[in-house]
Amino acid sequence: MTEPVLSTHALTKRFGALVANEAVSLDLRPGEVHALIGPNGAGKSTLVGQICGAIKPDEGRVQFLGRDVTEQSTRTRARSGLGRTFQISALAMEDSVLQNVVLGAMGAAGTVWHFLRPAMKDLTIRQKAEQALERVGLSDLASLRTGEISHGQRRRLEVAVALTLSPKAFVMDEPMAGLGAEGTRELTALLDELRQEAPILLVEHDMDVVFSLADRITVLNYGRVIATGSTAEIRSDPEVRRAYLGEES
Amino acid sequence: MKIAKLALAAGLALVAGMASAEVKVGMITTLSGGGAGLGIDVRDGFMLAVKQSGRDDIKVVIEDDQRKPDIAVQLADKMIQSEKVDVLTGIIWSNLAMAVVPSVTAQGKFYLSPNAGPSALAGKGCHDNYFNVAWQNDNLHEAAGAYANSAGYKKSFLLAPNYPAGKDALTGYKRFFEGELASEVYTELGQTDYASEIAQIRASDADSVFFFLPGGMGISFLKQYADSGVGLPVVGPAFSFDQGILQAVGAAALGVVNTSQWNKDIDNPANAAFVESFQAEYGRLPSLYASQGFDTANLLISAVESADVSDADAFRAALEAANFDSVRGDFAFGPNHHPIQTIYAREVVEENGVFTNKIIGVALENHSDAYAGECKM
Amino acid sequence: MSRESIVNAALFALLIAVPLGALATDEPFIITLATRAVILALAAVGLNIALGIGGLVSLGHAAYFGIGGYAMGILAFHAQSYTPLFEGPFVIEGTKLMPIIWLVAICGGALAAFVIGLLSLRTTGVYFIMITLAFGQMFYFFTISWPAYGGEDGLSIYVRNSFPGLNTLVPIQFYAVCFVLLCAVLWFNARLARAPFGLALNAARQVPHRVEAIGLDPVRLKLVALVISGAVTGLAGALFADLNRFVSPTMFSWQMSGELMVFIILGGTGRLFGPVAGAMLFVLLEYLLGGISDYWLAFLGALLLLVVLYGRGGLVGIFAGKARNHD
Amino acid sequence: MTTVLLVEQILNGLQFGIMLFLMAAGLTLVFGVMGLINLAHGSLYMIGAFAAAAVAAATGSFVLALAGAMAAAAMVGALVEYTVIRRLYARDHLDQVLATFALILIFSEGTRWIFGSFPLFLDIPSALAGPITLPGGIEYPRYRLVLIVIGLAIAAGLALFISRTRVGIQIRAGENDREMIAALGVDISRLYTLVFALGAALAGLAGALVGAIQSVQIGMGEPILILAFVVIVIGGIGSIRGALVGSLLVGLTDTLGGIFLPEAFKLFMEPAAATTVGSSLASMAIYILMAGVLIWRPTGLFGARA
Repeated sequence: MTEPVLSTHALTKRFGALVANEAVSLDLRPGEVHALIGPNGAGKSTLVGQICGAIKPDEGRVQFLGRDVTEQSTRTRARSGLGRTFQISALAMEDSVLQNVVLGAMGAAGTVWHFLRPAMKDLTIRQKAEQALERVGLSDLASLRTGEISHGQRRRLEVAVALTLSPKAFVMDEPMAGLGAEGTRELTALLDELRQEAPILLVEHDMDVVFSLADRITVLNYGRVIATGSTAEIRSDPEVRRAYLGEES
Repeated sequence: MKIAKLALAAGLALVAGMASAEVKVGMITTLSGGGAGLGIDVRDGFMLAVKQSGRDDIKVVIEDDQRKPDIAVQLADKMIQSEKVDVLTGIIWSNLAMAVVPSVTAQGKFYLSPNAGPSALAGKGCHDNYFNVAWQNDNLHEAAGAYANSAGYKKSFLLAPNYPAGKDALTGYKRFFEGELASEVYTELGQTDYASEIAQIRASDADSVFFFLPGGMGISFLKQYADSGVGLPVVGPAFSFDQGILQAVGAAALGVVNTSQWNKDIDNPANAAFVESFQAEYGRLPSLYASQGFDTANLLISAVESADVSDADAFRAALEAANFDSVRGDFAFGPNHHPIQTIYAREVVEENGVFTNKIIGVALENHSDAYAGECKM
Repeated sequence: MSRESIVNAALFALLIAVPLGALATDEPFIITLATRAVILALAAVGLNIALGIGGLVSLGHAAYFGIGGYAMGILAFHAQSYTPLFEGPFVIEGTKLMPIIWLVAICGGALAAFVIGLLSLRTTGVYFIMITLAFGQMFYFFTISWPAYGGEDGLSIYVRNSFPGLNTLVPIQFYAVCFVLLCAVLWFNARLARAPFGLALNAARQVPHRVEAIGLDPVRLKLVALVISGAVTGLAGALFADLNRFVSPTMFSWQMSGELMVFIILGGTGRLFGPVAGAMLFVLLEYLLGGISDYWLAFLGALLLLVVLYGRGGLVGIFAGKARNHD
Repeated sequence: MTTVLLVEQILNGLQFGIMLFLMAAGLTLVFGVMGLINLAHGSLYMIGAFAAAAVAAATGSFVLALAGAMAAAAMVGALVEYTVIRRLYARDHLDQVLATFALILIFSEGTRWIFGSFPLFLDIPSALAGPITLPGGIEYPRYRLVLIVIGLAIAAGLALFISRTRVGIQIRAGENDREMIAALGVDISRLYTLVFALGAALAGLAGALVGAIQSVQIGMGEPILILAFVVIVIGGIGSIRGALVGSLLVGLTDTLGGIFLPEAFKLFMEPAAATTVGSSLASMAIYILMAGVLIWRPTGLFGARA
């Protein structure tokens, strides 16, 4: 078995009396899409927060690229190659589409402390940014204001920004949220390609997407992992059917 | 509106006549915000004198400094550069005077101070074009110290805001007071609650309280002090007992002794006429500030009568002569162009339901100031 | 050329034409007024770097303005009284040279902004507004009650400080100095907004968590913005003190901080020339309304209210239309 | 320093704090429910004091003066809410700060236009004048004791109002979730006007109560406004409990700092220098307190959100 790129070990997080995550362990292996599913309030977002460094766990560890990153900040994790997308698009809406990816590329290259040289004239950065746009098929919209493009296009822009980091792993929080059938199909195809570049930890509600993309699935309920396994195993898991799939579909 | 009208009245009446050597006066004073009452009084007193003189060769431009030093400086620049005034006057506050006066006099203009008299301008920083018609800042405090001696006080509790004029006040009082000091307390500028200081007064073994708290601070202190039942005799300079604010203090001020170079019952014809005509013109009793504005204008008029303002030396000599009937009686300038005058002790009384002051004695006779010796002009 | 560039060019032309016209018609006071507008604009441009790009609503910018003022006041005071500023193992003398005073003012403003920012940027939103206000008030009360440099009376400097090769006492020459500095800072501001730093700062205002997710520290970006902003406002403070030849604690008052914000809003938030237009309009109104009524501040208040409620783009917005995406 | 003096000073600090609370309560309510920073709150305090002085002069009754102050402030508050403030709820803090800054200018000059430039007279009712002797031989002004009692009663009343009444429940709901109260069928704009008027009435009452022992003048609201902001920021914006704790902290720090700091510096400095340093520091004390609290807890002592 290959070494996992990203793993959590018995992560526990409580908010007062509420246990948001209890002893959650999972791992992300090279080349795979690992889907994280569970009903609303199951603790998925809390888990993503802890993996990316926005939330500090009460107990347990996070490992990334063989190192313990539990104490590291979001920024350090990002710089070592953890690319994330947000459930609600986190883009600079006043800026252009290209500026958003340029920003990502600058962050990755660490060239932000320049005060006089125009950002858009740094060719290396710009090239990288344009490549990322190309990958998600947004090249034509580069000069538009982010606030003016469609929701589906913004979801892809989110992915493009994460791509500029040349990530070693993606953490995507509901990338399909709010997308129509067409948008979902396009983005699914994109993610399918991206897994070659870096494995994806995918939080998703859309079961069709999950079952078509995922190599493995982890099911969270009331903050605990109730099942982990291949899509086939999950489909047939009685506890999952009872606790989750039965209600949802 | 009112300023414009008044200026116009003064201007129009005067422009009509022959314009031999017109004197243009720039008045920078506080007409808006919290301290507007003082500036309005100075302006009204000044304009009354100009009007009574009937002269058509004195033109007055009035501007509001909002009690902000930078605005005052800007207005002074405007008056000198754009209005081309010959004489400036009107500033109420020492810090504004410090900002404006040195550069005005350095540019060869005359400045007549109707209120502020910071020590720097009376001593080392004196200037032959600067005339103070009110008092050097320490004067009334010195008189309060002298009065405290004569009243037999042996131990005083001193109270003033923590800013330069407050420190000067206590210095002035101590310069003349011969007794001991129970304590010197500096309060915050603009402080409105004096419970803590009053508690300290109560706990001390003082037999008298001297305080300098101008404007609203004094009103607050007196009301709270009267209510506290401490009851030690209080002395202070006239600023907290002026006609304008006395009604707001009310009975709490009754019987308090304060020092002033002017009061409406000073017995001389000029004063009687001033008090009567001021009431007739504006429908209120004149204040200390109004009297200072009135005197300032009359000093100016006396100089205009005997010299041409374009001849600076002659005009200066005419000002130095101070050949006018001051409402405060005898008035002369010392070597540093600050007044030599008598300062009275007044007591707050109630007359026909109106709170006002009555002279009870002389605190300092023909008093000059402590800085005259440092002045080299 | 966009409409905003045309408006900017018009404002720029006004800043050149008005003082030259005043010079031609021998109205030196107009030049003084213009100088005041330019200096206040400079201070507001400083605030706009933090507020416009970084979204930092600092209600304590009077602190940096005042520090610049006192840098000028203290240095010039020691120079004019021939007393050393510091005696010890080495002696520091006062100076009347503008470039040195500016340097001290810039460093003072930057240093204060660094310390205040380090502490204040732990908070956000209203708390940030209020903690910056608190720091401004600390300086205000400190200068009032500290007797060494005049306390509330402030410090008067009798002769304006000098700049090599110029006679700064001539209004138009001093104006030129201030104008050139304003242009330099505006140029810097324009470059900054397009530079990587400006792009990142702008994003840190809009989506701080995104900025963090690409490996940048939004707080550090904002801190640097505040330091630059404090430095510029400090420089403006030194010039303002030189214009008045006077410095006092009122430069530290919270109303001063409020006025700097008023300039930005009057002129138009997020516009390069917004603070310039705002300061020009404010000085003009102060001058015109002040002569009309004792109660002119009420009219100013009403006008300001109208601009905030209905004229969202401010003066520049009225003429230039909706803000355009920069670049 | 004697115990008597110390107790008296602590009472003074309490009384000052309680008055601050009356100001801070309204500010914090308005912020908590509507998310509005209202710099013009100090103007309502001033309006209360001026109204009280006018009513007292006309009727001679202090109780009527207080009622008049509350009514006038509440009315002006409701009017301003209706005409101006409600347009600001959806705006960012910057717009709110500026618009209410503009309101200060309008109110100050407007009041000066109506009442003139000189301070007005407002006195303590004779029944409450003079000092009273407390156990332990402490002489303390009766009126100030009454202020403490009134302030505490209002704090208690406010707590009851918010926890027990229908409107109070709506207010709490509004603090937590604006959409929820809309869903409950509450007329939000009426609720907002009511909350604003309530805050204004409290400020007006504070102005009248304090006006009796201070100077009723233009601009009297601004120093206390800044202090009230310090209070609610220390307490945590939106929290009534925080406002009470913050008020008392600020009141005590200000009163006791002014006395003890100069004394403390005298222990290791010469007296004149100690007085200077001590009183400089004392005037900055509450701001240092506030900065300290915020650095330690960035959303104040009882604050939930930024």
